[in-house]
Amino acid sequence: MTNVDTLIPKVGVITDVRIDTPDIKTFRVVTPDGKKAFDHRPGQCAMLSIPGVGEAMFSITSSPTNTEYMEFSIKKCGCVTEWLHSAEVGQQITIRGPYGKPFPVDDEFAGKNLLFIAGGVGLAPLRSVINYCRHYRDRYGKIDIVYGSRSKDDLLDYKEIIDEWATDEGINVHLTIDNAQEGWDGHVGFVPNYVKELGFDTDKTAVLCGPPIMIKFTLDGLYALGFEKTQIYTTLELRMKCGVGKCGRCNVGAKYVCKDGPVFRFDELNELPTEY
Amino acid sequence: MQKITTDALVQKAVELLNNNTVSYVLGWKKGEFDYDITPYVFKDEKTLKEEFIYSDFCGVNLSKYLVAKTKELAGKILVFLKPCDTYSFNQLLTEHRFNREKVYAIGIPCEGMLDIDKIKLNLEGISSIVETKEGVKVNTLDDKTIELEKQAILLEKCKNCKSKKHYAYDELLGEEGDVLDNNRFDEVAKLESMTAEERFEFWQSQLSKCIRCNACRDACPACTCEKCVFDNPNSGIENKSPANSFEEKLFHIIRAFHVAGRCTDCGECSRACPQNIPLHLLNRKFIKDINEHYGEFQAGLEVGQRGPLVSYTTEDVEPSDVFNKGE
Amino acid sequence: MRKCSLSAINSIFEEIAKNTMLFLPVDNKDGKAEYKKWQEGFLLSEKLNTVKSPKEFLFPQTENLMEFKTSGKNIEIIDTRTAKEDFVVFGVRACDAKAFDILDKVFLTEPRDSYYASCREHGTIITLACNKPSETCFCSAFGIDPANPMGDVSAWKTENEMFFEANTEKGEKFIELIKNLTEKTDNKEVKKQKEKISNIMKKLPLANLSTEKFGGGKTKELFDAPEWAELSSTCLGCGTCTFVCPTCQCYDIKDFNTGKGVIRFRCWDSCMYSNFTLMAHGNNRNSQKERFRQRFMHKLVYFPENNDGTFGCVGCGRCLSRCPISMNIVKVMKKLGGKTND
Amino acid sequence: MQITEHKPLIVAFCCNWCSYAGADLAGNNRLNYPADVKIIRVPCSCRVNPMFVLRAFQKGADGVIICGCHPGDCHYTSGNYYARRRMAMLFSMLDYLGIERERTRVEWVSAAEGAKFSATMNDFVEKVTKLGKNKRLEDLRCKK
Repeated sequence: MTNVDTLIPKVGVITDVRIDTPDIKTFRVVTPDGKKAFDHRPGQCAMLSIPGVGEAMFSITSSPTNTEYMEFSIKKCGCVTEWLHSAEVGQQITIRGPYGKPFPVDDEFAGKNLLFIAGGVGLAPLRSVINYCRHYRDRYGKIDIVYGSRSKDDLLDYKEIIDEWATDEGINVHLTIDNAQEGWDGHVGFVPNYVKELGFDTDKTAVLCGPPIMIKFTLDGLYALGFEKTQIYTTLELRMKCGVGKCGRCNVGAKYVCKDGPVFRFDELNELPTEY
Repeated sequence: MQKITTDALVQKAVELLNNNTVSYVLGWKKGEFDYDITPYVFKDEKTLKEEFIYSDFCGVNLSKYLVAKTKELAGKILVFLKPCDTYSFNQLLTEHRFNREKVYAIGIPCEGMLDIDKIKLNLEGISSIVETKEGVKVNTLDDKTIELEKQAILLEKCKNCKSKKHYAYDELLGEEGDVLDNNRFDEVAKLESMTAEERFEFWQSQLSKCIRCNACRDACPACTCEKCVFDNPNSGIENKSPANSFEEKLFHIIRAFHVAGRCTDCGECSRACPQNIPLHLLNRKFIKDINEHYGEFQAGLEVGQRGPLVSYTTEDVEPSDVFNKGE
Repeated sequence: MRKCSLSAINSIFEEIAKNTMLFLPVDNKDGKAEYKKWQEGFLLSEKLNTVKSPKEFLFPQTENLMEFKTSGKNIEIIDTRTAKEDFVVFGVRACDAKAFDILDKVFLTEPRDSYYASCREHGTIITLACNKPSETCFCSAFGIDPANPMGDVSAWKTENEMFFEANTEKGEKFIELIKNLTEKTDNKEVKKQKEKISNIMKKLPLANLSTEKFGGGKTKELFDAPEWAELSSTCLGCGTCTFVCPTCQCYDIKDFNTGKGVIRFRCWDSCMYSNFTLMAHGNNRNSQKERFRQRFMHKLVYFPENNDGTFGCVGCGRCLSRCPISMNIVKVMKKLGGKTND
Repeated sequence: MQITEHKPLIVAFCCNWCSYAGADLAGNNRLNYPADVKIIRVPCSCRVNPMFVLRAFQKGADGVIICGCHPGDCHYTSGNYYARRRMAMLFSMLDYLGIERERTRVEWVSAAEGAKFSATMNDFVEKVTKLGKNKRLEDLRCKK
């Protein structure tokens, strides 16, 4: 049989491992002949697996405009991620995708001022969008990025943020860490409070990603600032096995996160039961 | 022995609810038909009076629910225990699985519970089942009446009832029964007397029916681990399917082994099995072996018993000798 | 329409089995019906239905997807899919035939599941009308008529004869195959039989089960209903209902290390299991109440919402007779559906 | 058809303190035992979970033998007493399921009994060889 099946992956090779934080590494993956495994849109995910260990869904951190390779920022927290963290350059894994609905970068985001708010490893899925927007800079208005983590060492992509994002024209980067620490002269405090302090205008489309508790309080903050539900997007994560809405576990109400998500607008989420 | 009525149990439960001795009643609730009875936690007099039932189809052992319910619910729980349920009750207490203070146990007599599968064996379309002195009268949808003798339609676990005596209760309703002479090990002995070949064939055909639904484990009052080894991805044997005959055997051997010395032989595993695998014959094999080699032992006779597989004597039989008895 | 006498049915089985694998319900040692591969001497079971549903012909409980060979840092992916053999399943009831349509909606929508699709392609389904629906039957609530089963060929059994009618191209082929063993006939006898069946249907205790309160768009009303807590309060969390269900299709994908390679297989999974949605950092359905609710909301609300109102239940009654504690979809529907009637 | 003698695979769980040392001694004294015996060292015979035995069969073992200190000599005082009961129960159960009883064995071998270790293994391998391949407790997926 020559027909393809989405469950059958391709071989991927880890060509670079970057240590971002004590528990997050960024892996660069290409096919064995050095190409990008498949095209994707910002916010989409891929299934990575190690035979005998397991398969798991990860958001693709690199921008679609990067045509050479894909990157995945992965936090160590389970079997698959632990194994990946011990992997070396040259290690082969399997990869299939892309899965999910991307961020509406070409329609709803077009021409808008954008506000990205991320906490911890929550920056991983947003990095893809941010870099996409930077690539097509003229299609978007002002961009604000609020990013926070536990400490300076836990900030993901710190170098890229400081050297590239912060130096771009029309992009404001606001970094914060939870507790004061030596060698840090930036803002100290939790992301939700920082967002309130910064007090953004409501002429923006906001994109949120981070731990549930951060999302909850940041949302309250944004509502207080006058943001509407239709202006705010987030991306969800649940246990997935197939990636195509058939294995039946990642649904929230009648929506499957793998197929109808992971990107949701808050007015859509509001219609769903709170089972995520 | 006089049969205890649903009304008598409801009356008692209502009385204890109303005088605040208990806040909840763990019992059995009527179903759609006469036989599909569900365990249920009653909270008020009205539901008790309308929906509580104690009939020949109350085979479910309620003891295991106490583990979850005593944690979940704030007040004291009244539980109705049939004689064989009291063994499980004690065994759970031995293993410190629930707080005795939170439970008010009432022992109730049991005349042996019926197996709807056996009733349905030769007839389909039941409109009602009426208990009679000798057994049941089944009325069918096509307006026939069929009488069945009790002995033929008893649950597997009740066919060889070990005891009508209660070993734990705060209060007893009805008359106390006795420990019964039984021949529950006959089937095990019969299997033992077969050749290895025959035994293999027997178990291969039985276990191949397994659909790995875990009902045997989940219904078992001895299986109360917070995280079962079969659900633990790090155990190396977490496997959700009976992928082949090895997986079937592995699951059932380990399941039985994990409750060996703690199994009270309540028979819930076989009752719960949707595929009618005689799982109790695995558990009984362990009980029989324990009795023969380490002295008679009945789990759940009293709280605090030390199980035979967590103790030893220096004179124990050698593993090579367990095979050689009587041959 | 064609017919044959009941005494000739075995020669029909023989004829089919000559060409393809034939599966049909036969009585097993426990006195229950079970699908088995036909061989000389096997008789079609008289029972209403099998304990396990025929979904395993299209969606086996365990199915190898692929294999991996690893050496050093390298991985080789081996596509182990092979061409399936043709097979015939005889005696599928109307409810189970409808369940195949429901499975189709899941597995055959894009991206198509090639494993399922290839089983579906190679299987011919011969349905058989239910002459004696039972008290646990409630297929009519989901618009299924046990007197008019679908599938590739529909069959009816009367006292002395068996009637066949093709519904699809595959069915025509089947009729062609047994042409010499059957004769042409009109549908008079079948009509009579259908009437008999519908008379029984009207008298069934669950004949009036209502689906009115369920369907797409009912999430908000039903999700937070207080009844879920008491309905699920004694659920054991086993997988019996899901595994005997003809429409439950959730699966898990797992790896098995053989020591010489890795087999990736999929197997039935159950939303009732505590580890169904367990992730490294938590579980979004933490208690049995949530898992229980998921199963029934999926069948009664989510599935119809995504599939033009088709319910994810066919009323076969298997969960009614197999649940160790007799909790089932009928009790759920009555409890939740009756709520607003009070 | 040429009949080649079946070479069985034997898994021996040996306790660290007695039997493993016994095996060592057998080696030092150049006492032979078949190379088909694969030794897995465990801290005590009671470390052997019934699952280990079954997993050994799954992964292709034709026989499983558990060796520990003589009763009374356990490094941890009583480990082997527990193992004795457990393995007696497990092996009896395997026998009950129709698995040939000669495929499983428990033997007490002290650190000084190199000769006994070698003799035991020779005897065990011989018996298992006679039985042929393990068919009743095999996992075909592992045999490809």
